[in-house]
Amino acid sequence: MGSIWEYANPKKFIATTDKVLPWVSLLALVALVGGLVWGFFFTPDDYKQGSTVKIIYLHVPSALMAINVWIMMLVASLIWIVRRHHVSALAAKAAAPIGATMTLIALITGAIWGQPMWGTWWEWDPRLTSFLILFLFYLGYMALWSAIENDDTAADLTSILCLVGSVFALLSRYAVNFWNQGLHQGASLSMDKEENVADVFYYPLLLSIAGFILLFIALVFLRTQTEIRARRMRALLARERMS
Amino acid sequence: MELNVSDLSVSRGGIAVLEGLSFSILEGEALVLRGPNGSGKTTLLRTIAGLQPPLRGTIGLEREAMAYAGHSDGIKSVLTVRENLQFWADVFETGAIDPALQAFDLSALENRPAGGLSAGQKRRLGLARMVVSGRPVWVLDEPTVSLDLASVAMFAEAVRAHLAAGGLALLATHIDLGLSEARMLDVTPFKAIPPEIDDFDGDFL
Amino acid sequence: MPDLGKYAQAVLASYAVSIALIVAMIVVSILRARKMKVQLKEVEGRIKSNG
Amino acid sequence: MIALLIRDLRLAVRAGGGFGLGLSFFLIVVVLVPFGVGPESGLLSTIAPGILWLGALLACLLSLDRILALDWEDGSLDLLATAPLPMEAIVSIKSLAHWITTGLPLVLAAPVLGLLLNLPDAGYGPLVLSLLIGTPALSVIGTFGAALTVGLKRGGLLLSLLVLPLYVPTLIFGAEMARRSIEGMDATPPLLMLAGITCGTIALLPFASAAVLRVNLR
Repeated sequence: MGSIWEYANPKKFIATTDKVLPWVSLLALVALVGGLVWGFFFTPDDYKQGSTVKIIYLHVPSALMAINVWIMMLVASLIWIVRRHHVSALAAKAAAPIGATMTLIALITGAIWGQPMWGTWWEWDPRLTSFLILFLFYLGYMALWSAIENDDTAADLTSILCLVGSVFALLSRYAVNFWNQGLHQGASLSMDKEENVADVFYYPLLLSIAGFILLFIALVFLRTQTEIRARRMRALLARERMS
Repeated sequence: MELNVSDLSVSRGGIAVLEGLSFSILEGEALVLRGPNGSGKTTLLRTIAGLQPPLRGTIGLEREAMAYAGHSDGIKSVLTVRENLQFWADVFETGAIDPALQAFDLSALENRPAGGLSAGQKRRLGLARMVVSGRPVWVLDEPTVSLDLASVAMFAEAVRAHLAAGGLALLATHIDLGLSEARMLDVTPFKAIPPEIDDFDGDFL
Repeated sequence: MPDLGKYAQAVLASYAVSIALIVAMIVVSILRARKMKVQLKEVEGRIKSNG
Repeated sequence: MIALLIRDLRLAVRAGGGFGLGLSFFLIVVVLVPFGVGPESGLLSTIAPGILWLGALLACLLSLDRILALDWEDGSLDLLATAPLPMEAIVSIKSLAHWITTGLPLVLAAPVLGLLLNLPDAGYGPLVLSLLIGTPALSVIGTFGAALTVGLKRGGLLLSLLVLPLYVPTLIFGAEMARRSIEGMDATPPLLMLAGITCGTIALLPFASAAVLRVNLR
């Protein structure tokens, strides 16, 4: 199969992902629909939360993805800085909008879910607020990509921003906890990765998490292909202008 | 002290512009790069001056040996001529600036804010900065643009003095420099051949 | 349809919004992919013909 | 190195706007708050530390793009790049110059403006201290943002979008320190965190800013 760096060649990347994409998308569809339907229709209400517990099948996976997509972008940026593979920089660029949407979903579902308990539509809960900050980082990252014409410079600057941004995102995560600690007791259901729910909720949740992950992989393959083609078109047009 | 460049290729915006360039400049020699606008002269000079990494090939001397002068002279119009020059003298840690001021007869304008200088005077201040930098290799990009004849002659004089003192000069221009004895090098034959369209790898071309 | 009790409105709202965002993301990605494929073919054709 | 600092300070003073810009903006923001929030002094004094910190932060933000943009336009950034100074030093000196021309005056003006918002007496010392420790971090982070957007035409808006999220930890710990001391709580944890952030950014961020500038100079 050769080393993974083989896939850094844009042409080969497109060829391979074209083969894999239909399967991943199908799997994603099955897992996603399966997880949500199972969770929505076939799980009982929580004794304390009532039916709002059904929001868990959207909120937890999207929160999970919001963080992991940024980590993926961080890794892709590091690969770009170290090994200068265009595909990894473009993969990071392709992943950003997906991560931003996931963060948005996590925010909205988190706010709606908390509404009955907190009585307000938005509560400055440390976790929700850190997702809000993460969303701002996504916006900044995407804005920087679109602000720079030259592809190489854009890849360099955005990857450095991603590195610095990650450190500050962690700092903000801690600072927000510190800032709101005294005022408000955390949400009753811990929203972090490890779930402390009964099995009956647990398996549909795993399925929908798998669905979200597969969806992300399919979309990032598709969008990276688009970025590669866009990049190639710009290069061809630049070459045309030069000759 | 000599600068030899071997098989250098430079890129602009990720696309190779010039490739396979090899030349060497001996002590006391000046080399003038000729070529139409956009042929990559500026990119080449910036690469040799160390402002950007070369795509391929080697440059004989380190960045510390180069004094670069681009199109704009980096003159602060609010500061006076003396302050501008003194700043560069302190940065390059070379001695007093008076010899340089005399060499370009700027002593009279010493305390005038640099903003009030004419194009020719500004260019002379830029050249005085090169002298003050004490660097052996002068890398000059279009040095005589917007200069009247007297200033061009004076510029040529300054370059000759620098060469006589054992320095080297690499200039890019497409108008007359008044440096008849300098060697010429036309960059057009070194234009980079655009890579094959189907070769998808590399820079997406 | 399970009995969602008094939180029905909240649960349905969050499902609706999330599914809408996911579908929008997928549709936008697919449209952009198709458009780019076409544009690239057109540019490549033009360059190869008079290249 | 010192020559660059002196030159930048002289430029800021002589070109005007250096000192005055940040200060007047800070004054205006603080004066506007009561118009928006109402003159009721009880309310004002509770939000005073936050408003003062936010005003200082925005005043810093306002003058960020001037740090590198002026040198970029007249070409002296290229010349500095070929000078014996390492790029990291140039960037740090620029942040220091920005802090002296903008950060420091804010720290001095904050107590005076605290009167306008009838900041409780217990708040003055900690507020000044927190600003003194926090504003250098604002300048260093701001220089990183300025380096990112130096080549862009309309970089100003993008600069704030990039820099404001990075300012969140400093703002939280700075304002928290002032607020806790007003409420008589122990203010050392936020103080230590604030100092940690400032030292961390001063030590590490110049490398990122220098790398960004080298990319932009290509």
